[in-house]
Amino acid sequence: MIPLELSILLSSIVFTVGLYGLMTQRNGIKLMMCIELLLNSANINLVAFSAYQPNMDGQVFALFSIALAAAEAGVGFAILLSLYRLYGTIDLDNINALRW
Amino acid sequence: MFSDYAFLIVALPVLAFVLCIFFGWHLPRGGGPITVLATFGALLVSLGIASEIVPNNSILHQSIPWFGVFNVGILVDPLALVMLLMVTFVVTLIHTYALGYMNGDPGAARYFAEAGLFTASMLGLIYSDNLLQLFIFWELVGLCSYLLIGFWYRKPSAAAAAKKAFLTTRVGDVLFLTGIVLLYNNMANLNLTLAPGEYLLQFPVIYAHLAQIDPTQLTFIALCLLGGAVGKSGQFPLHVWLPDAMEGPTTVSAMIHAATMVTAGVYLVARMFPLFYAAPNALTVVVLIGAFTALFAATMGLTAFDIKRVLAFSTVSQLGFMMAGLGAGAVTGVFAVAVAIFHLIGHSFFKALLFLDAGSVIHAVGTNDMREMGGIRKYMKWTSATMLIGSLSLAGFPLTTGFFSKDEIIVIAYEYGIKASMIPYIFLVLAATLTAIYTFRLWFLTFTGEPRSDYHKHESPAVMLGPLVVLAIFALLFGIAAQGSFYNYVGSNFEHYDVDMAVLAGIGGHELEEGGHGAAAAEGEHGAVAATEGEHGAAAAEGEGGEEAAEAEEEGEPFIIQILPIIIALGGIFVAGLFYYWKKFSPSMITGERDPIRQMLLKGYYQHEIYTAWFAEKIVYGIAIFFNMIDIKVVDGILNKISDWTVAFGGNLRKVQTGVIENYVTALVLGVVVLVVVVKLAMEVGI
Amino acid sequence: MADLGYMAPMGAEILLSALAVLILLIGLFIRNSSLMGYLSLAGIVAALGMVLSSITSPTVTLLFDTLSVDSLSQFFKATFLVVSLLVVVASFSRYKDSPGGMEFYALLLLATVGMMVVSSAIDLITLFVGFELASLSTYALAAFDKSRRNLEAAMKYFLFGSVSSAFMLFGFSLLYGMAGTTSIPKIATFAMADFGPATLVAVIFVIAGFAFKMALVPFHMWAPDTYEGAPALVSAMLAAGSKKMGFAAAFRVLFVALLALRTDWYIAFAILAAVTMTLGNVVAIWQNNVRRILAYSSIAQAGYIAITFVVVGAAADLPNSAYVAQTGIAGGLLLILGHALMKTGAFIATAVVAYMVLKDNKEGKDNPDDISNYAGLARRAPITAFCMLIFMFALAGIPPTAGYVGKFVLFGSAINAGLVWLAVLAILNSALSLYYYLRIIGYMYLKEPTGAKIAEPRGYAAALILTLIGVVGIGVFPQTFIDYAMQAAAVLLPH
Amino acid sequence: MNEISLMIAIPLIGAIITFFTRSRAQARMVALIASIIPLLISLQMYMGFDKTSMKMQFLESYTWVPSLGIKYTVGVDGIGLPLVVLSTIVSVLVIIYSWGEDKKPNQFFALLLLNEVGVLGVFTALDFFLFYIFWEIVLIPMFFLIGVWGGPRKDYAAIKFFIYTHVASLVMLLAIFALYFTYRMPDGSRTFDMLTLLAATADQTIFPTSLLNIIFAGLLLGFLVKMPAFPFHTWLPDAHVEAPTAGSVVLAALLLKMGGYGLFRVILPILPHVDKIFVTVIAIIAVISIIYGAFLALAQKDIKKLVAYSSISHMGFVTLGAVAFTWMSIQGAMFQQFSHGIITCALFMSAGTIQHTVGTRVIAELGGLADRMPRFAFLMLAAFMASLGLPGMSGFVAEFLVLAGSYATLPVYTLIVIFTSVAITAGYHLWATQKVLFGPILQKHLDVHDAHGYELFSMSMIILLSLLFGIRPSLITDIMGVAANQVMQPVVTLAQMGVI
Repeated sequence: MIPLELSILLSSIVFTVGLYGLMTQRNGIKLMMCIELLLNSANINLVAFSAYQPNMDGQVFALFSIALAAAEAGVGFAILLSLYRLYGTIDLDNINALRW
Repeated sequence: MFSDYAFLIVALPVLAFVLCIFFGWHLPRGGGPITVLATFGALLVSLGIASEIVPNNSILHQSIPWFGVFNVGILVDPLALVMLLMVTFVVTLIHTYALGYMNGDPGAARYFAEAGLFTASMLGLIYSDNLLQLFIFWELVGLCSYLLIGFWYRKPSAAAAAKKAFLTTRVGDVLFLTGIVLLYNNMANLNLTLAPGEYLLQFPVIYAHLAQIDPTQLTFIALCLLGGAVGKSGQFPLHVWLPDAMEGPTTVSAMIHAATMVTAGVYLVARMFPLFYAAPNALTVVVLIGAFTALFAATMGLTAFDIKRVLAFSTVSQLGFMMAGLGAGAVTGVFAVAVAIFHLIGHSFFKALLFLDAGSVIHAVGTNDMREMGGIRKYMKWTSATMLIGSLSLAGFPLTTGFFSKDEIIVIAYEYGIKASMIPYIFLVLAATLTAIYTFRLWFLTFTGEPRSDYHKHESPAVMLGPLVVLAIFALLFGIAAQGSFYNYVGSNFEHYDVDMAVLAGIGGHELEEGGHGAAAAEGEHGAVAATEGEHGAAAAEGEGGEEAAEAEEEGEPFIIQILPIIIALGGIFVAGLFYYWKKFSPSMITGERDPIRQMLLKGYYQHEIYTAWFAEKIVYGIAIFFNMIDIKVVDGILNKISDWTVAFGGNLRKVQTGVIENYVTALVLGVVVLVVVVKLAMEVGI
Repeated sequence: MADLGYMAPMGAEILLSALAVLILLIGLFIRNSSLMGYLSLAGIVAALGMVLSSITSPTVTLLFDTLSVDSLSQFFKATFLVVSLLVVVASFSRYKDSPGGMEFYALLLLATVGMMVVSSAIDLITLFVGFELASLSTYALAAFDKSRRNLEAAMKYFLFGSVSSAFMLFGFSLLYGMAGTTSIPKIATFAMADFGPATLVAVIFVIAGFAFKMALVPFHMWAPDTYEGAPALVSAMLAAGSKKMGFAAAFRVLFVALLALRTDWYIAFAILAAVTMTLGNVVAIWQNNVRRILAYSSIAQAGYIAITFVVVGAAADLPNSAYVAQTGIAGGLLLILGHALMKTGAFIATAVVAYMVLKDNKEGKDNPDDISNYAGLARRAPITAFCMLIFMFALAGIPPTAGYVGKFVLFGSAINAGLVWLAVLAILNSALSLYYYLRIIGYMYLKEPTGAKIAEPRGYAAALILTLIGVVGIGVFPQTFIDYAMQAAAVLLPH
Repeated sequence: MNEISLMIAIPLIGAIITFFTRSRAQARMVALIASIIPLLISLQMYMGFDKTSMKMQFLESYTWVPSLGIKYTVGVDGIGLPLVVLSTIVSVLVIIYSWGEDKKPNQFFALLLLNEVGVLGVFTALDFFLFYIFWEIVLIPMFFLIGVWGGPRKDYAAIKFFIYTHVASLVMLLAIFALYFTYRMPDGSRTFDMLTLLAATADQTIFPTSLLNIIFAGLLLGFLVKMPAFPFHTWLPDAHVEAPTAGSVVLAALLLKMGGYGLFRVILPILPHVDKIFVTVIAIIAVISIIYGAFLALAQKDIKKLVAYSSISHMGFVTLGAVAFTWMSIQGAMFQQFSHGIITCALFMSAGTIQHTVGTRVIAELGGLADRMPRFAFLMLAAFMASLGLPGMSGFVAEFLVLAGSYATLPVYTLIVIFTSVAITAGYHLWATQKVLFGPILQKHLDVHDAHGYELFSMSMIILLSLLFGIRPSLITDIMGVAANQVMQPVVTLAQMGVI
């Protein structure tokens, strides 16, 4: 089967991509996607590890986190939508009334 | 029975103070009569005590514990007794005079209250039985002088003079306090086992254990105490306050100069004479300071035109005589105390007289400036007559009190000269000459010649003249009447204590003069012998010892030395006459307006410039300002800087919070990375 | 049907979740938010009752050893319940007649449940689930009033939160990979040193996840903005509740699961604590927005509480490690409890002021939380001002208050653990913090009022007074609370 | 609940009641009553006090937080009692003096009472935890007294006062922790009991000198800042200048004494067991404070600031006497605490009266007040004389005892102090009085009236007290003598006293 290293490598790459996106992008949607990347990289890990473990905890955990990720996305988009209603944009750089 | 009421001597005037301060406003003459009566009562009690302790040649000593290791007590020995009598007597007269003098002054009540307190403090000072108590009253005297000199507080000059008096004497008091602290600690280090009722700072205890204290320490102590005395008795260099003290009412000047305040310093030295005697070199300092002051002040007396200032300088000068006399004790032993105190008392009579006279002149003329007086004799017979007596006495005219007392001081100064150095003697002789001159300069300027301004020409009321007459009598006759017995009585003062002057002389390094009174040894023996024989014998023996002493001394000096004082006095008066009576010469012949010496004398040796303008206002105040600057700039400044930095730091730091989400995420990531790295490193180095 | 009696220990959570659903259902028909309010109040009180009744009961684990009901969990649950109780009471005034009332209460309850679950989770999965439950509902709450500020706050909170939970999840996944199990106690039994750097990464990632909730620098960036922007009561919930949830989780994971990796995390926390408390206080000095000040102050407080980790880490090398660690944790718990109360109170007070400013009908032109609005509060709203005064002093650690007791025990244990430098730093910081607390007090008491006296809404006043009683009560009679805290701390120590 | 607890509780209750009173009349009346009762209690304690024993008296002790070894233990001995009496006296007088306060009187008097509570607590608490709580509580009323009723820069002054002293007390708290965690009772438990911990410091095996030095330094800082001693004094002038008269009085008369009390209660028992260098350091600090304070007083333009700095100078005597560590000097230092507590009241009251009758405190703008306000002038003069150490008033006794006692162990320092400070002290006092009271009355002050009756009353009371204790020092020196002995001996714990 696939060696563990590879999957870890994959997950780390995905994670890094996500982070990079988060640090560079300003569009709300893109940010949401980046977050999904992060979560999924973790899921990859879980699943991969659990393949090397006697128990199924990893998969279970992955399932939970996927479900939660969905919920999270829901909430996130809700907020984004109402933001859009008020500001007419989802470019988050312009939304910085709260600072300092 | 009087002895049991000794406390009244202080209590009565204090009572007067309380009554006057609270009710004086509603009483006639500001409640002055109360103070007079109180003082008179004190006089009576003193007389009563005298009648008890003099015959059986005992002393009165009462003491109760105060707090901790200190006590309050009353000690009336010959020294204290004569002082008590003098003060109560003179002050009574002065207060009586004040009844007239202060009549109608809105602050009369305040005056008599403070005067009462003043009297009380002085009396308390005199018969304290321990140094601490003495110091307390000493300070109270200072306070009262402050209040009285500043009596007319609306006058800025008066307020300033009061402050100056207090501060200058305070400088002396610092030394005095140091002396007490030193003495106390030295006594404490002896680990004495004190009998009940005995306390470390009691005079008897001090006398008894002087011999055990390290001589160098003794010298320090003596010098410190001397410092106090110098301050109070207006000796150089702390005499500056005394002339300014004229700002107060004349009666106050009379009290301060004659009876109550300035004598305190001399009294202190006399009281602690055994200590000075045992302390090497201390007495030398005393005699030098005294002699120098005597001359120094006399020179200033020559030029002043303010009648009271002249008298003030003469006071300083006369106090110098007393100090010198005490200092001469280095060779003459206890006898010097008697001599000095005798001059003190004589001086208090004629100086009080002179001031009161001056007062009544000012009262009439309305100015202090002699240049505006002249010819007053015609209008104020009594005043001028009594003033003449006073002046004669001050100038040391033969057979007046002043003659006997001052002459004796000059004589022992001469003896001192034989043994040690002639400087004091020379100074004193010169001073005496000048004294005669300026005294009669004053008298002539004031009472003879033609009026130099138009003043109200009326004699003072009887209530003021009465005291003058009484004082005049004493100024004239006291000396001739009292001298011998006085010397014996006061000279025997320290025989009442467990102190051997011979031993102290050994410590002090004074070679015992053979025979005579020189070394106290002779008298000491007499006293010792006498003590064994009953009281009567004692008195006799002493008397004899005294006479013997007196004769010994008469033989002591060459004829010229003996008659010198007479010559001085007469010569001085004559010179003054030449200038100011017959007008044969005028001062302008000797000196011109811009003669530096004259200027210097007029300026009083630029003391004001040096003490006040330079030292007080430049140096001391300068330091204060400097410290203030330090406090604001450095001590507090550092604090404020720190807080400023913190705030500024925060101000910059908050900018990190940009409000832009990407930056937040970046920060997060950075945080993680930094943590990983730092922790890794930390684990590598192994924290 | 199967006997569910074994679920009794989790009764509180079940009750509340049921209640939340119920409220939503009822809400479809009856749009009366005060009714919801009373319902949830009743529910919370009941739940609180259950929790307190079992606060000293022995440890029970259930649901296949994924949840543990022990004195630690109960302590935290009590704290959370008290907070939401206060918030609910306060929201009587806030959401009296707003249509969306029931969602507010429902979300509030769910958030509470989430926190409670976290506090008793002994399995990474349950922990993560609870964590997310709490987060999600608070995301929604933060946006609740849908004003611009709300939404911005919520957005930042949401993004930052998801990122850090992603970090946490990633960390968890690594832990699972190394230990082969998600059960916290079991993880402890595996030696993990041999995975080298991965271990450190895992630990730091996990910490990052928790630190986000605890708002430790630099994971705090969201906190000021969110506390300032979200509705006041929600900010109270966040500062007092979900922040503490972070600690609950961290305590479990670090002290139980990763104690072996002590060296990895306690250095990290030493740095975090020092930086956090300093930055929080220094920056707070500059703020003019009271809620922002409170935000930074609670960041600083988080820094103090974080000392607990350092103490426990450092203690292990000491002879009397158990005692030191226990007092350390107990101190942390006390400060958590105290801070929860103080902050809730403080934020409720800001809510009152906001209400007041609204009444001044300035059309919300100026920012209601601006410190200038607090001028003369002592005259305009005496109760609020007085309570705020006490909270400020409590936050500054002036005796005799909850804040003082907490700091007292915690800093004491720090000294005891030989962390003098940290204690000194903490103490200097709390001195520094005085500056901005006094500033607020100064505005309330030393300045002249700008408007008329107002009638303080009952709900707010009630909540404030309750909080006040709590804060002072703990200060004056600390004994019982200390006992509970010590007991709770004992749970975490290896037996 | 015996005397002490009552004495602490009554002002507290009084404060609460006062706070809710509606009118000034009610407020001040309640306050007066609530402060007079403690006065009576304290006097009755003074009467009932066994002047010969070193035991803690009127002791009461309840367990409070057993798990931390915290107890509510209060009691007085010769160290505490005089200060307790002082506090109650001053509190009453200050309330009488402020009789005319018309700005938020209810809060004002409530705060004064609260202050009394804290101070009394500090002087009687025998448990470090309790001690610290009272120590901190005192800050709060003073903060408000300055902040609400203060002068133009009140905010700055109040915050500076609070933070500065708070930092110091926090450092002290750390030191207390160190004591607490280092010492274990025989049964292994820990305790905050003051005497027990202090007694333990004598044990080298428990407290090695190296550790004890640090602890000592911490405690010392806490107390020196409160004293205040150079260079930690800068909070004082600001606080005084801005504070209302009553605030200044309480601050100078009572709060500073907390520092001195700390010296006697905590510092001196440890002093023999730490490095001798500390003695030198403290002595130097004391000497500098005395001289520096005196000079600064001389430099001030504002009479209240002058008085403030004079406090620094006078409190220096306390430090000096304490560190000289001879029976007499310690006794003197204690007496100085008491005497300065009394006298400084009159000084600040004078400054306050000038402030609100004439309207300025700048010495240069004052003059000839004696002309318009003779009674006040008399009292003010008396107060200043007392303050410059005039014999016959309490100040002199104290300073003499300190100097005479200190010379034995610290001759050089003592001489320095005598030579520099005594004259300067007299200098600024006289200078101030002369400028303010004497000379011609200034035109702009022609219409000033004499001070109010209540002000004159409280001032004259103070003068009388100062005279009383100047003439009969034995009233309290007996107690202090015993206390001084007690301070110089190893600490006796309550258990060893057999009172618990």
